Amino acid sequence: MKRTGVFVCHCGINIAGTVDVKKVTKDLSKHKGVVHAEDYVYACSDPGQNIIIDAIKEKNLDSVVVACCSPTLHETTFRNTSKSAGLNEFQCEIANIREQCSWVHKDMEKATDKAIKIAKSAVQRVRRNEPLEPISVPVTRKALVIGGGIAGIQSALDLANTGFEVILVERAPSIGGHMIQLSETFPTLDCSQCILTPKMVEVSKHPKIKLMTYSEVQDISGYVGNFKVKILKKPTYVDPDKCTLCDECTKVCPVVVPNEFDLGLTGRRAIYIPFPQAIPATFTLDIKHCPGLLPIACGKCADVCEPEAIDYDMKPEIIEEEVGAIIVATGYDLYEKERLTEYGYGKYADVLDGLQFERLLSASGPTMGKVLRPSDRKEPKEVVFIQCAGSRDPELHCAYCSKICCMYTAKHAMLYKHHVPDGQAYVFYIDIRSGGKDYEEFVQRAVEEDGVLYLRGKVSKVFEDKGKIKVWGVDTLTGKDIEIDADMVVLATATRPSKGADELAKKLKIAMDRDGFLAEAHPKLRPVESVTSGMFLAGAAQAPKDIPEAVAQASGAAAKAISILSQEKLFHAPTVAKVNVNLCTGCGMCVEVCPYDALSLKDGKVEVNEVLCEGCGTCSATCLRAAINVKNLTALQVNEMIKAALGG
Amino acid sequence: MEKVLLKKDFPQWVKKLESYTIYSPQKEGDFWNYEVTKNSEIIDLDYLNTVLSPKKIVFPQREVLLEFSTSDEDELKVNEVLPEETQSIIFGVRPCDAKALTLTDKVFGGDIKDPYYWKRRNSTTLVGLTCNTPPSSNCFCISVDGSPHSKEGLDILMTDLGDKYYTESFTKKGDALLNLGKALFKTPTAKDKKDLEKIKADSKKKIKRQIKETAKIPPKLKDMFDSSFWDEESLSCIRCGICTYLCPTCHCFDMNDEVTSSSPIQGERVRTWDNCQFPDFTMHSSGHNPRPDKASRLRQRILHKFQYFVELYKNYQCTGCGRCISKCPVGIDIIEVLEKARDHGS
Amino acid sequence: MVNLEELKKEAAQILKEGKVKYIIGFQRSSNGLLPVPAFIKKPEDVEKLVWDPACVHNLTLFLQDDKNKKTKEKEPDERPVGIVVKGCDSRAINVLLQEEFIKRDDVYILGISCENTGVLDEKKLAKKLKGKKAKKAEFGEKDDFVITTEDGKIKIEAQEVLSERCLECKAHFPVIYDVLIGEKTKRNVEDPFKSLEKTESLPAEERWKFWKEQIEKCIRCYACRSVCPMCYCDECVADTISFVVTPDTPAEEKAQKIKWLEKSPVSSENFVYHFVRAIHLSGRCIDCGECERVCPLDIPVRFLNKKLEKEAKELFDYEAGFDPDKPSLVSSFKDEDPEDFIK
Amino acid sequence: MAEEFEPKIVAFLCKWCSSAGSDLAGVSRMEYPPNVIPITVMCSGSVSPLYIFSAFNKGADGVLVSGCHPGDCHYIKGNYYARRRIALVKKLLEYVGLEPERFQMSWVSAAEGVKYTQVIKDFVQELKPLGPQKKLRRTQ
Repeated sequence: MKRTGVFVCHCGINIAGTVDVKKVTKDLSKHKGVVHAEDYVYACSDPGQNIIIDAIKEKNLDSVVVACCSPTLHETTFRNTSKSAGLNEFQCEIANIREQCSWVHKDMEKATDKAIKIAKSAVQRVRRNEPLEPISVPVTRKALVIGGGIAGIQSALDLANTGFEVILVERAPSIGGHMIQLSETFPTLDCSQCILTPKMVEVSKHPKIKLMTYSEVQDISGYVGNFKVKILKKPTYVDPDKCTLCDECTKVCPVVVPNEFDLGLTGRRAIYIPFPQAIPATFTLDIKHCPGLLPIACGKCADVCEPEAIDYDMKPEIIEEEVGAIIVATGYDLYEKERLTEYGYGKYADVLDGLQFERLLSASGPTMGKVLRPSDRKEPKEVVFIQCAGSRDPELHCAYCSKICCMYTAKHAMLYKHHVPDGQAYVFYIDIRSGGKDYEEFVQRAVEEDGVLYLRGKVSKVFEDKGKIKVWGVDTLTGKDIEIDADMVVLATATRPSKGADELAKKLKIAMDRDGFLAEAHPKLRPVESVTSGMFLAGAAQAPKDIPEAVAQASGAAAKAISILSQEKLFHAPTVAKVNVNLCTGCGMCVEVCPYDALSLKDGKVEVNEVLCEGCGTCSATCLRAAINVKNLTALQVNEMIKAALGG
Repeated sequence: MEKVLLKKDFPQWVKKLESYTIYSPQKEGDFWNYEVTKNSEIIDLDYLNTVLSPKKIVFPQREVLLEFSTSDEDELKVNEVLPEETQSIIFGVRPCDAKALTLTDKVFGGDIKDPYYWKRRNSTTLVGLTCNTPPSSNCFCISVDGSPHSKEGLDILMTDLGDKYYTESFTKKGDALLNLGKALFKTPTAKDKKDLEKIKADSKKKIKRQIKETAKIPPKLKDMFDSSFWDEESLSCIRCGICTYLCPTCHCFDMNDEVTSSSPIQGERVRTWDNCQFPDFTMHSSGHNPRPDKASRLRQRILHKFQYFVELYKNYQCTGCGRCISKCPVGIDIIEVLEKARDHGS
Repeated sequence: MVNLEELKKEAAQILKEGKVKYIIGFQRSSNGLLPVPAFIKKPEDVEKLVWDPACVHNLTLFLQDDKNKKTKEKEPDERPVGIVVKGCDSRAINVLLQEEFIKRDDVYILGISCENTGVLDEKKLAKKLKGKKAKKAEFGEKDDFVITTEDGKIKIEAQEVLSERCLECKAHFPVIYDVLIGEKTKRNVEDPFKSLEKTESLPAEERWKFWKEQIEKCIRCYACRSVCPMCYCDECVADTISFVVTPDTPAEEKAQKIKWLEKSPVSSENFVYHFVRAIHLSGRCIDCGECERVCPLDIPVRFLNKKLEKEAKELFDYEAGFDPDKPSLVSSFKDEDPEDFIK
Repeated sequence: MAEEFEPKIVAFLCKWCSSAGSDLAGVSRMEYPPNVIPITVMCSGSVSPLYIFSAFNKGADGVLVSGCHPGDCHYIKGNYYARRRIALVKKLLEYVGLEPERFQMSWVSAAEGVKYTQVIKDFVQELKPLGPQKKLRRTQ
């Protein structure tokens, strides 16, 4: 029988106000195996902790229950307290009698009774706890960054500049992400390409960065400190070392397809370079649109390629790498056209999304920086900007706020006015969210200096009429109906997790939130960590965010990754699954359910890879013979806890 | 005391026994079992053998031996729970099952008497019924020193003579029952006696199954402990507990503390039937199991009944009711096993 | 029509060739209608093999004994065991393969098709014969059974005495086999869960009354578990009539044994036992009906398994024993699994 | 007047969502009836059917299993296995005639203190008219 000490915290009146802590202490002191029970006003205070330490030493306690606040708060505190008194830290358990009891009940008698049951249940559990030592694992000192947008670039550079090797994987032919498509950036209006391309070049030249464009992560196994990654390198059919960027190939290529970089506002050939500053600077043959790789099918590009850079026999390659940490920076995509038909998006050529408008504004864009309507290349004189197109609309679209749209719409309207000073910009908005350094001032500038007309309200109808796009709406501040004969409509379309992020999340075994963004481990305290240790999140993959936020999170993620890579060894929670080999029949059902591939069959019995195991216990509920249990929360312990919870 | 009771008067007699708790064979779906009789009219003595023998009434599958609890001052209180002494009658006891109780009597009697068993046993009156025709196709009482009209263990034996029961009482307990229905009982005529003799004689002839030369078996078994015979015979055994739980003579039990509350401690010490066919029956805490497989457990069942018990009590611990044969899921037939053992190696 | 001679020939052949260690089949019992398991080692003994409508047993149960024996032996005979299986039994083999309890090479499957009938229900037959004792049952010419009684032979329509599960059978011929005897006949099962209707349609309180009466009868002889080919656990979690303890088992592990239920055969404890058995057989039970047949107290335990079989089919489109390569019911899920019961 | 029946409920809460959600209810000082004793497990996927049978056997009037919303599981997919397993357990218990209200499952995220409060309130309300659960509890 164990010698358990129970410490009941008053938490001032937070607990003692509704729970009779004296009674809890008295009742627990009579519980089998409890040799010491004491209450104290603030157990987490220094004197409170000293009481625990003294009792452990004096009464020779081998296990401790602290009945106090939620274990998410002080479990570590009290485990360390126990440890400092010579106890194994896993011999300390918390009974949550504050959040789950005193704070939610008023009836003192009933709350006290409940607190007793909660505390007894913790005593029953700790009685069967075994002393555990954290599990240590060596670290592969290399990182993988998935996604070559600004966030991925920043993370990769931070890691590389600290001295760690980085593999940067990007599925498109060039890095740069969406930022490279932008014209100017708020609130400073500096040229997006001008500030991004130096970083892109740095990536391409960095000796510690292995850049893999046109590549995708195919499979991941392993665990924090020791991941094994399989990367699929898709063939570009162009040898970048030989390609001289002479551009002869595109002249003969017979195929024209919409240019992704300009969001379909221009076309490109099947062989192409995404944009002039692309990194790596090389052409890519888009096999999906190429008439065929056989010279009989077409072969024109190879015919004209003097350096013979084009190689139709290039094959997809699978490259295996080992890394210690992973940063996921898969970014965002705009809400699909098909899902936002009410604004004529995808139907009328002059209804554009934000990124298309960025291209129109860009000096390197399809109109060479002139704002012209795609339909007739005339300068639009009346432009309506509609905010929250698809955002903040839980009934029909996305419930969340896409966050960046208020600011970029102000920027769009402002830049439009700079290009077309005699034009009129209208902005329909629900409200303006301009939290951020110099952001509010920026919006004010758009209104005051550039005369952008902000209309608070929703647009009810958008339709084409005699070459104009009619926009009907209501100004909710004046209550007046508004009808605008616009030349162009720009939608601040909702941002969505980038396509394929869900599949990647499944491969990485990291969780997603209900909107499909990657889930952080804790919304406040662990915002750059994923739920899987060793994997970190950066940029808009986690939630919509603007460039400075993405960069900040990217550096944060890099710092987190560095904190792993700089270790000699890593420690892992030892509350992992344990197999009773006598009972195991090797049916493999637990192997199938394990979310972490931590279980495997060997000689007809299951083995636990303790480093991979996160201790979720799904195996134990699946096992028909109770042959597998999570240490310190075994079925036996739960059984005892149920008994205690029911007063038995 | 020997009397005759008209069948039509039988319910009236039962009515006069109201002060007793009365058990009788009752039909539950497709089978019969002894249950408390709620209505004297419905006692039907035209029944096939019950699934469980009346053993379950004097030696229930579960009984509380004592209660325990701790007080606030951590004092342990123990309270013996003896069965209530309710006078009861079991109607329709087959002679084999009655004989079986005389065997369990030996086990629970001896130097130390089991108070729980005897409280029930002494307050129970057994009213038997001659098996005019065998109640089971696997009856073999004759082969184990029994008979379909044996009075062993019975207080009263009734024999169906068509429209009346020939009623013989052998004990004071039996006489008491007859006296309660005094007016209903008549003195048997010479014809009644003659009919009785004929029916009893015929009843023996109707037993179709038998073990030949049973007496040769116990000495033979003595040398068969290490024989591979048991491996062969137990090949199809599935390790269930039917044969022993249904056996009227098996009497092994287990004791467990059933704790209903651990703080403060509260609970009961409970005795339940146990079963030598279950692997944990002989499992040592060390992990060693002297009877590790089904062969050794089948051997135990046979040796206990036909060697050890015979050596101890000069009786077979089997009364030929045939339950284990009829209900074995894989047709293991104790008659066959015994005969094979008898002829083994000769 | 199943030709028994074909079975005997095949059996003799594989024994002669030494392809199998021994053959588990059916043989006539010295007493009673039901044939009993036969373990045939010599080719000349194949004459003992029988096949008739009373071959109710699911012999795959005995693969447990074979496996246990093999694990104990130093140099076990690794040859397969020949085993005679019906359609339902063959699905048990698939589940055992799925759970890696056996390997495909461990068995040489002598599959027999039930064709248009199946096996009989002894109780139904007894009622039909009104007390006459049946000695032997044979397949008749036309979907009927020929029953030999004390008074001679009677023909009975198979449908009248077929066991309930055969009337609801989804695999009346083996789904996995090395040799198939008989034909893969076509047959329509209107409602594979018809027998459940009676209990399912009861109002909740009536249903409770029904089940309480049934489960209360249980004497915990564990015949239902013992006869089940899927209950191959060395130690059952539901209770500990068998402990898997070896001389090397540490004291700590012995102390970890959980008493989920008491040995007392009372309603509450019996329910835990039967619940655990039912839930652990969900997605694994192949409805051979043996548990119900062997119950000495006639508890309709099969219904509990059948109910979950039905739910598995209806909620998750899962059927046990058809595909050994699929993950089992509870070790898999679909994104669209129903959750209307969740708040 | 007889004292009102107070059902005893055991709630298996997953650590990351439902237990955190109940913590949030606490932090927000939401009030709900004290009939539930929470047992925090790592994941709803770790709740064995035995826990549920055992809780009823030991006298629970109601049992709740609560986990993360689909797609939201800290362990990626534990709650999907739970969903399937619990569905089967629920069907079985109802089949033998246990009142469906007695065994419930809910998805409560770490942000859903309000929902947790409501789940408990509703549960207690639904159990009160049923009275004590005697069907499966150990007879004493």
